[in-house]
Amino acid sequence: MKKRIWLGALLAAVAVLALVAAGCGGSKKSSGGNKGGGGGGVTALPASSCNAMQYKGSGKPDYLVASDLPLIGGSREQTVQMNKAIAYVLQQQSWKAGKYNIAFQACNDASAQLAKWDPTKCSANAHAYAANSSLIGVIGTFNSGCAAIEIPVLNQAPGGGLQLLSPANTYGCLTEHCSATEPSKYYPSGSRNYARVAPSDPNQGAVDAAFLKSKGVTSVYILNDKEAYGLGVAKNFKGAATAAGIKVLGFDAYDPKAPNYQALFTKIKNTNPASVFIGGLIDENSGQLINDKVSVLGDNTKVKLMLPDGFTTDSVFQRSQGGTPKADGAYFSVAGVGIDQYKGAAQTFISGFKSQLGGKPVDPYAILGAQAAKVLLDAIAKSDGSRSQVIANVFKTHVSNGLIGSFSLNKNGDLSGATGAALKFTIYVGAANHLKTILTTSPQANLVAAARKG
Amino acid sequence: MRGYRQRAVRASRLSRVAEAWGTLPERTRSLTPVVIVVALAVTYPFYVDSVPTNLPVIKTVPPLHDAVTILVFVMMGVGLNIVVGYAGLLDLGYVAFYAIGAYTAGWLASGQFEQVKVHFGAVGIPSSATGIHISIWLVLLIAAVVTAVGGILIGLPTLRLRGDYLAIVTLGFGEIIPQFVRNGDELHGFDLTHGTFGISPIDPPGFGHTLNSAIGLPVRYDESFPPTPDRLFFWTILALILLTLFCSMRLRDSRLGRAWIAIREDETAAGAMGIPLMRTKTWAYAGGAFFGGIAGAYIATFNSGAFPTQFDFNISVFLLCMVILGGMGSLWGVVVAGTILAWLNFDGLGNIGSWINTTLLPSSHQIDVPKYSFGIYGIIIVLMMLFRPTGLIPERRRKREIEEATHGGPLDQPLYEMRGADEPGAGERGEPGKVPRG
Amino acid sequence: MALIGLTTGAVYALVALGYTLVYGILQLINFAHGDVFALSGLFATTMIGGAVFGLTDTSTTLGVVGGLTATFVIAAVFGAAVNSSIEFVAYRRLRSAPRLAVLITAVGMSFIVQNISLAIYDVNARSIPPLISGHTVFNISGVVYTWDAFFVVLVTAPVLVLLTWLVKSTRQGKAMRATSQDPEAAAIMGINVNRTISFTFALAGALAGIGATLYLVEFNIRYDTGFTLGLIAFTAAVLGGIGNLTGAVLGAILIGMIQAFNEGLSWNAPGTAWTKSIVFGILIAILVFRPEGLLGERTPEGA
Amino acid sequence: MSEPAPTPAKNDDLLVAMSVRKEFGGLLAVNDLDFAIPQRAIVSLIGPNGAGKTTFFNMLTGLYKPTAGAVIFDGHDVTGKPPHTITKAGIGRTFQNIRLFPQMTALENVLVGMHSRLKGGILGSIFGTPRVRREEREASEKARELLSFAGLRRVDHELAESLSYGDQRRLEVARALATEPKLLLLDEPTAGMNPQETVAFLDFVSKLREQRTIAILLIEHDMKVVMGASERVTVLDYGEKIAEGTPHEIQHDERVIEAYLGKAATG
Repeated sequence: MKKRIWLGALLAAVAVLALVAAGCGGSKKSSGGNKGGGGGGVTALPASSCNAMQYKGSGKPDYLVASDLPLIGGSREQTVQMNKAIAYVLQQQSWKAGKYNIAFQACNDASAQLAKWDPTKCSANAHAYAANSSLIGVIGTFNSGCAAIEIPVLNQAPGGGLQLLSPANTYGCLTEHCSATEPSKYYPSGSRNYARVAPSDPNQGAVDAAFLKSKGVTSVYILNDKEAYGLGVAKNFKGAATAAGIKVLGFDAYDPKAPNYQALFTKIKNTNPASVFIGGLIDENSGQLINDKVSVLGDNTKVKLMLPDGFTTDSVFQRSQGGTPKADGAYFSVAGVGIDQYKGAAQTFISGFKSQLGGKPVDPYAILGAQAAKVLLDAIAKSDGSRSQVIANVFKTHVSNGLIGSFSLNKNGDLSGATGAALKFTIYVGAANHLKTILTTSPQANLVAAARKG
Repeated sequence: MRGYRQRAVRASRLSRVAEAWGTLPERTRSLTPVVIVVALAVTYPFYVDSVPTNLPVIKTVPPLHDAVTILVFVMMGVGLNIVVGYAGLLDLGYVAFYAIGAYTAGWLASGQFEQVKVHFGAVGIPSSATGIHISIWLVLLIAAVVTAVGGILIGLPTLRLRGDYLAIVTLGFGEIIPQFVRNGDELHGFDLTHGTFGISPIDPPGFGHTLNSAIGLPVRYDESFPPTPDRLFFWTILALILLTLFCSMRLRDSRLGRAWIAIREDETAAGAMGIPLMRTKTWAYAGGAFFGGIAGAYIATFNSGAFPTQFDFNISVFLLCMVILGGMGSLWGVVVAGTILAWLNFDGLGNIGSWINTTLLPSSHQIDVPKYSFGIYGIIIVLMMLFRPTGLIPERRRKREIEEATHGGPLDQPLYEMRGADEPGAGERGEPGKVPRG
Repeated sequence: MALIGLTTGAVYALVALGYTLVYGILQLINFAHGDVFALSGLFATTMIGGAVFGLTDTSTTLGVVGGLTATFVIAAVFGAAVNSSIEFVAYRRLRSAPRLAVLITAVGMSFIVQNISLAIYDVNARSIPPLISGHTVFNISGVVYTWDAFFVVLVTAPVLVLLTWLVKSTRQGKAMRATSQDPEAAAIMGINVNRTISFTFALAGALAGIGATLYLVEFNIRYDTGFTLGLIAFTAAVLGGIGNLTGAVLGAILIGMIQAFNEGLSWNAPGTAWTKSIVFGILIAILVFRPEGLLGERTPEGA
Repeated sequence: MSEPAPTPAKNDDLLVAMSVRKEFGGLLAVNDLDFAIPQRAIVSLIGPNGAGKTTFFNMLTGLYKPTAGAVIFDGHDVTGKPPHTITKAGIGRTFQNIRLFPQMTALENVLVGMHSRLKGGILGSIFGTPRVRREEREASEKARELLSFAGLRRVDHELAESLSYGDQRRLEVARALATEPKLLLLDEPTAGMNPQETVAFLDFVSKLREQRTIAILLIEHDMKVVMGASERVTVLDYGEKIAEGTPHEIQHDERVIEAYLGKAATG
């Protein structure tokens, strides 16, 4: 008897569910696409990954542009600013690219479990982008590893592929020839759909090597975290360092989850290096790593420590942020120039954009995000509204006096012929728990070539 | 008054319906809800987009893409239920099976091994592409078999161990395999797993041109646009789940299933009744691994990639939580609990969290609810163990057992006997499985 | 290299003892133990850092000694309180439940404690200023041993001696041993079994608190540090023969050495990326081939 | 015991244990015991608590490995074989403290006992091949017969743990019989039974003896049961055989009386 009641209850529940579903189906027309909030003409991306659609222009949007950035974890401050910068650019253009009305949706590729970008999220997002016919271009990703997953999916997207335009990826092999399969495996259709407005890591490797050389360093021990970015930049640095005449004493991986690295650095100590280079991220146990480096090898003036842009933020000195004050004296590099050194269009942008941030200082990445948005919107404006034409136009980009200076995008989708901030790097030194600018420089062509070879 | 009359009429109608329902044959009655649920599930892709996004608390139902992931995890929960629920073997490293399945798909259906060029039934892959490209349908089967063999290999040395030691050993495997995957890019210079990059892209499923022109099946899932490829992926996983449930049910009611449950109930007695313990337990491992392997391979082709970060210990616990919440050994319980938990994990906590933040909390004190997802699962596990160890939908026998317990059942025996035998000296000194108590 | 191993091993020993004590008395692998360790450690960073004692590397010796001692005591009390609360809230109600249920509960508690750490201290790793000087204790032909590393061993050793004495010679220790042998008989003999078990958990928690503070001298801690560390310590406990105090210490030092040699030697050692695999490989091999551990053959002593 | 059973063709004993010995650490539990069970006999093993009866039982059924000595069953050496092999060879058993599968039904308990006599494989079970289905149907039928033979009616779908104590004992025997044993080992089957239940149980044993070709080894405390049921009695004390003979002989053996009187007070 009891069983029958149960079954009846189940049946009733199912029936109610079905009614609700049917009812909602009926009400769809009247509520008029309540998915996106502002939109109407376009289909929004799923709410599980993406924030609500933004559109403040007149009429209904014709197309959708998305951003794909990690909105959870250590880089959140930067990525939130990037999204605001993109929306600000759209606002300035009245949510238009040429004759098209453009809506914007910010998507997240990080998960709480990993507290940084999550491969499954990247994959899921990419498939959602590919399947959404309103979507005409994506600004992202932030992390090169995530781009490596999304590019091939978008490359095969219906409509001749979907443009992914990154303001931050630096892993060289995404675009440049590295091996028989890289980068070709990212582009199964055979044509390109990925470009970036950030200089790739061979440039950074070259800058770092040249800088260490100028400091009189003769030998280096290189560590990496085995991730796309960390390993990539470490390899690039290795190539450039060798070419610059710095002896590479070792090239090792470190486990970001290891409790300590004392034994590792003891091993390194036996090679008696003049400097150490670490390809990794601040989130990956950097405090312990730097502590152990200093306690075993001595402070950073004695054995120099060179850290690429994965570490370049003031948090690296904060014990409560996973950093350590022992990073004092280390050298840091990052693409671009100090925020106070931007000129021209960028200066105007910064002063305008500041008002959106409620007093917070503008992050250089916001400028890169805005630049990417401008490039993509220009490409859309010149297109017939098809994905393939947007891609073609992106690869024809030539910007003069843009936010990051003047530049073109070459057939690989990389910056070329850049002047101004685009291909500049800044070197900082850790002093009294802050980053202090010591040099703004550009990479040397021969070292960049050597860096590419790894 | 009119309202009352109407209600009375409605009530009488309802009771008549119930009456009519009662006269239906038993088989029809027990099958009807299943049919309805399946029908609702099959048609899900058609109405999912019409569900409003402003429902209270949960906001909306999972979008199709998430629904596929949810079902894959439910499938793994059902697989784990064979090991933990039926046979009573606590496996804290089920994620290892998931990993083996995913990477088998990675190896057999991608350009990972650029040294070779093997094509067999793969759809839409240019014949010039290097690597191994085998039809995904075949890959699913191969992955299942490979994973089952993996389960046997892991099981053979370890299944002699006592329950809590077995748990630790499986946990060990669950930790070693992701590290192996992470570091497997330079095994004597050979790139087996492509390290932290993972293997990507992995070929999509599809039926090829022959079947397409013959009966209209899609050539390649990711090229069918519209309708979205997610629909095809959804129906496929639905079919796989139904198959898994069917197998799991048949196994439970078979000679082997009885042996599993007997081992769970009393291992010593089971052995004395002629059940070969090692072999039977190994089959439980193999069975659980089989479905874990399919699920792993399927999600790999769905995500078009296999990545080392997917195989955290957390996932093993998450799956275990499904089995516990649903009721160990209870198939339907695991399906229901699995669906709820997986939905919470991929969708629900985010939605509920934003609901909490917008309606309950001031903007100055927002909580990132998904961040604490595993704390929430931990609380679920502990609360269930303390207050409802039989789960939400207890297995028939377990439910009876709980009722007995409240009246003081005749046997004051634990639910599970974890030790090999509790008779004096059952595992004597020096024999595996017995550690001197100290 | 051996010295680094000794330092790491000493900390592992304190954690491993916590596992062994609890396992000895309840035959329960307290998965939450590692997380209690992490939470106590994070708590200790609050103690040492700005808010409470405000110790920095420029503090006076007296300040450092006083502050550290106080931190040790407070962290130990904190760890003891957390660990015995876990026992009280979860395990006590499951005294007569099957062991599988208790084990699963332990996994759940582990996640809960970990998320408490996460809620309070967020995802970033924390550390304390270098309070103990990094100067050299001795330097034998290039092998350097620094004070901070020595300090870890210096604290661990007396704690271990004290613990052994406590378990072997005190009334409470005898009650623990009796309970571990046969709880029912112990109860008949007038031993308050629940109190004894609580005491054991408190003792284990105190060890975790001390261990975590020591750990901070050398390493940093984040909310999930406890999980892997706990597993490593558990391996150590199993290696030595679980339930065996001396064995746990020996096993811990051995694991510390293996780890140091694997990571530090330049010959064909697999290196830091494989450490976890090696440790768990050992764990599996021991459980499969010699579940009684290295010292298991001896009559188990202690709790 | 009314009808004389037909004499078995073989004259040699069904089970022979030769100098079987078991040590736990330093403790000698069973000391070089020689023991034999003739075909179709009912034999009892008695002795004070801790005399090594159950230990000996556990060696016969493969739960323990003998430290030394050999066990020959039905012409095969089964020394140290795993329990399921021994069960398959034809030794069934019950346990001193009932060890049913509490959350399985009575019928399922008996079906588990049939495990080694069934063949249904994994694939056959999943696909429900006619052969497996027929086998399952026949097995259920046979299990029902066994249940009613053991005097358990209308309990097929009751959970084992919800049965009365006496019924649980019966079910345990039915389950053991399902393994189709040539030798049935009953470990204190009447422990905890009230006098009526004991009498009923004794009837059951004699019925068993009448209707099946089976030998029985009984461990008992209750002298009445031992003397009433068995043909031969062996007495153990401190792991050694101190007496062997007919019930009548044993009742008058001085060493037995001493062993019981000397220690019986405590246990």
